Amino acid sequence: MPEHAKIAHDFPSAPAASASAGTPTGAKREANDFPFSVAVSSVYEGPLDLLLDLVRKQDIDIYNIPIAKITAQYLAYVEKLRELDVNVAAEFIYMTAVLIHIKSKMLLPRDPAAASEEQGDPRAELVNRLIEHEKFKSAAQMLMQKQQIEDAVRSNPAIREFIGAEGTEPEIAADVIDLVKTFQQVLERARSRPMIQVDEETVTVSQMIEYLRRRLSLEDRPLRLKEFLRNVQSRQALVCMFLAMLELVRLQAIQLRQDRLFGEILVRKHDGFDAIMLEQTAVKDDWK
Amino acid sequence: MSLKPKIEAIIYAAETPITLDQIAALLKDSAGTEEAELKSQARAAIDELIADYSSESHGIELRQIAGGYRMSTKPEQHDLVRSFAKSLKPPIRLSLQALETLAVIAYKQPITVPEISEIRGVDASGVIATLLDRKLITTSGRKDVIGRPILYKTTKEFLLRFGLKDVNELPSMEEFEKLVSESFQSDLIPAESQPQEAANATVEQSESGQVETKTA
Amino acid sequence: MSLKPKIEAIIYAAETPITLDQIAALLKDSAGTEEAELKSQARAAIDELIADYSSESHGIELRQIAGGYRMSTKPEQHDLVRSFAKSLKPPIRLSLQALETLAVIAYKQPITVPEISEIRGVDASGVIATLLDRKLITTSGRKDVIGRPILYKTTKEFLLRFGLKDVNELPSMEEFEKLVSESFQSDLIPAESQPQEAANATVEQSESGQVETKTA
Repeated sequence: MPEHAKIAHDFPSAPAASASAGTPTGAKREANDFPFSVAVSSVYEGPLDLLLDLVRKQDIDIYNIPIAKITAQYLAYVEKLRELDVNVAAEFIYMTAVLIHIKSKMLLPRDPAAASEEQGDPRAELVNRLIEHEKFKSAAQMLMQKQQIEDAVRSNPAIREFIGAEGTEPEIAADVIDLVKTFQQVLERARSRPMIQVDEETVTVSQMIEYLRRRLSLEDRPLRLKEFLRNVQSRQALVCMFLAMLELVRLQAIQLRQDRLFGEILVRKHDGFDAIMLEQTAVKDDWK
Repeated sequence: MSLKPKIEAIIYAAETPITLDQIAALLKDSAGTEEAELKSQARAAIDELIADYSSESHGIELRQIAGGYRMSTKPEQHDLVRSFAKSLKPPIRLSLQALETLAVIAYKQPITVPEISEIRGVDASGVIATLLDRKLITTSGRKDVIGRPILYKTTKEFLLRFGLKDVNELPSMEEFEKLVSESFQSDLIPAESQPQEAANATVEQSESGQVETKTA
Repeated sequence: MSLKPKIEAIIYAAETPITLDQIAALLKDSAGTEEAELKSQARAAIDELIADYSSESHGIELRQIAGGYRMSTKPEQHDLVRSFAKSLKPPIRLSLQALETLAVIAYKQPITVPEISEIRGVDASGVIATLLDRKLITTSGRKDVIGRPILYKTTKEFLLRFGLKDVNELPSMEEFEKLVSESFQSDLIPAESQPQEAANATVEQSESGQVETKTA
């Protein structure tokens, strides 16, 4: 860590020296002179942040980025990141590809036949993205200031004295997001609801069928068999669950599917699920 | 320098009448003045404020009440303010119960009351009336099963209130799950939003844990 | 007779910012004036009130925010007010990430998550969940492209929390462009030998380029 810090500190003087050297070895050495501490990886929120920082710290003209140099530095950084954490965000890797692509484009000889305007600078798109990103970073700062000012202000409405005490029951103002969230909570609750009474010894096949009906009616997607078995502890309950499944398959209320040997078994509703389940409630004594 | 704006802000912001002593104590930190002196200065400023606001061009006033000072609308304006209070259209305010039921209907429509109760794990019939009353849901025929229970669906009013063009604009469970599962980053400086979570938790607790298979 | 005291009373009493339309509707009953005329009179009165309160002798002010008018303490009195009003709005503390995403949405709304991620260079879905949670953004239909992704926009709560009249009150993007290009320039200037350095950069680039083509 202190070593890296030192390099970073020394760095500003480096570009001039290596630029004047101008030899392949000089360029290489510079790529290795990695200017920033890797330990602060979390500082860079994404590849654009990292690139901007490389540009800034070295006083590079953003409109004329030495792409070979920046690419080398960027690669070195991502390489170190990967040493520390194999799961480097895909975004960083993707940007590597973008940089190398730009670099290779820069190396291609220009087509003398084409008009000069047509051969846009291959860096232009990246530069625009960098500038766009920086613009929104400034905008974020501006928002932060505005928010701080607004936080400092207090409004004390007097209307309460004029509004009747009716509707005092605690209520929630809702929007679409509340709706989704609420529905998700309901589903979550339905799924985690204890499905069998504590007294598992007395569980019957018909109770299991009823549970399956209830559970499947919540879903439009196929479910893993595992999910159903997760909460089944006793041997008797397991047997009942197994028999219930077989019965529902026989009635063609559900379908079971296994894509490969020892693979996950999926349970899904058959077309006639609702109708069949309804009929069965009338005759469910058969299962007892 | 002047105490007037400071005192005005304090009295305005205070929720209950605030006394001269309280005001002086608040001002002590900022000014370096002696306490007795500060108090008399504050009193002078308050008197000035009272006089300012008593002018006919003001609709609010500053008064001494219950041993303290407070701001309020002038009695002359009370009719106006009362009619304003009445004109306020409250935002959609639904109990958690009602919101849950509405969410289930929105996502599973058309749906019957027994089906809703089943998903929610509690009886939903009570809330249905509220939702019908608010014109957020309506009937949609009957389901072709024994007992022919009534089906419910959401209304145009529902779309309007929630700013939706049609029901398909509701985020799907998959979309939403993706959003939530990825929200574990530290976007917020920690230790907030607790109250809401706590509230959810209690509701969940009280409603879950029902004996499910008993009647089967 | 004058509208000023009436409007002052209404704005003082209102819990959320009150719009000119609301004010005009309330005044219609009392005055016999035509609506358009009434509105322009009301606006004039509001402007006068805003000017009155902006004087340094006042510690409170009248502002246009989130599409309406509201009274509040002045930011200058912040420390004083905070020192006693414990029930100030719970501050929302957003990370810079979240603020940046919010900025992108504010300027580009309505916008989809993939579009935001594209601008920011990182996946934005996690932060979106946070912002939705805080009610700073909400859904705004779906975009008519493959996959029909959800569109997002900022809310009234956003305007309130950030003290904005409306989204158009945000400084224009061009201003930031200027700021940014200046900042990059000022980074270059202190070295004094700016032209020379720029020259070096180009030289170096062409050199390294050549070297590489040769060996390739």
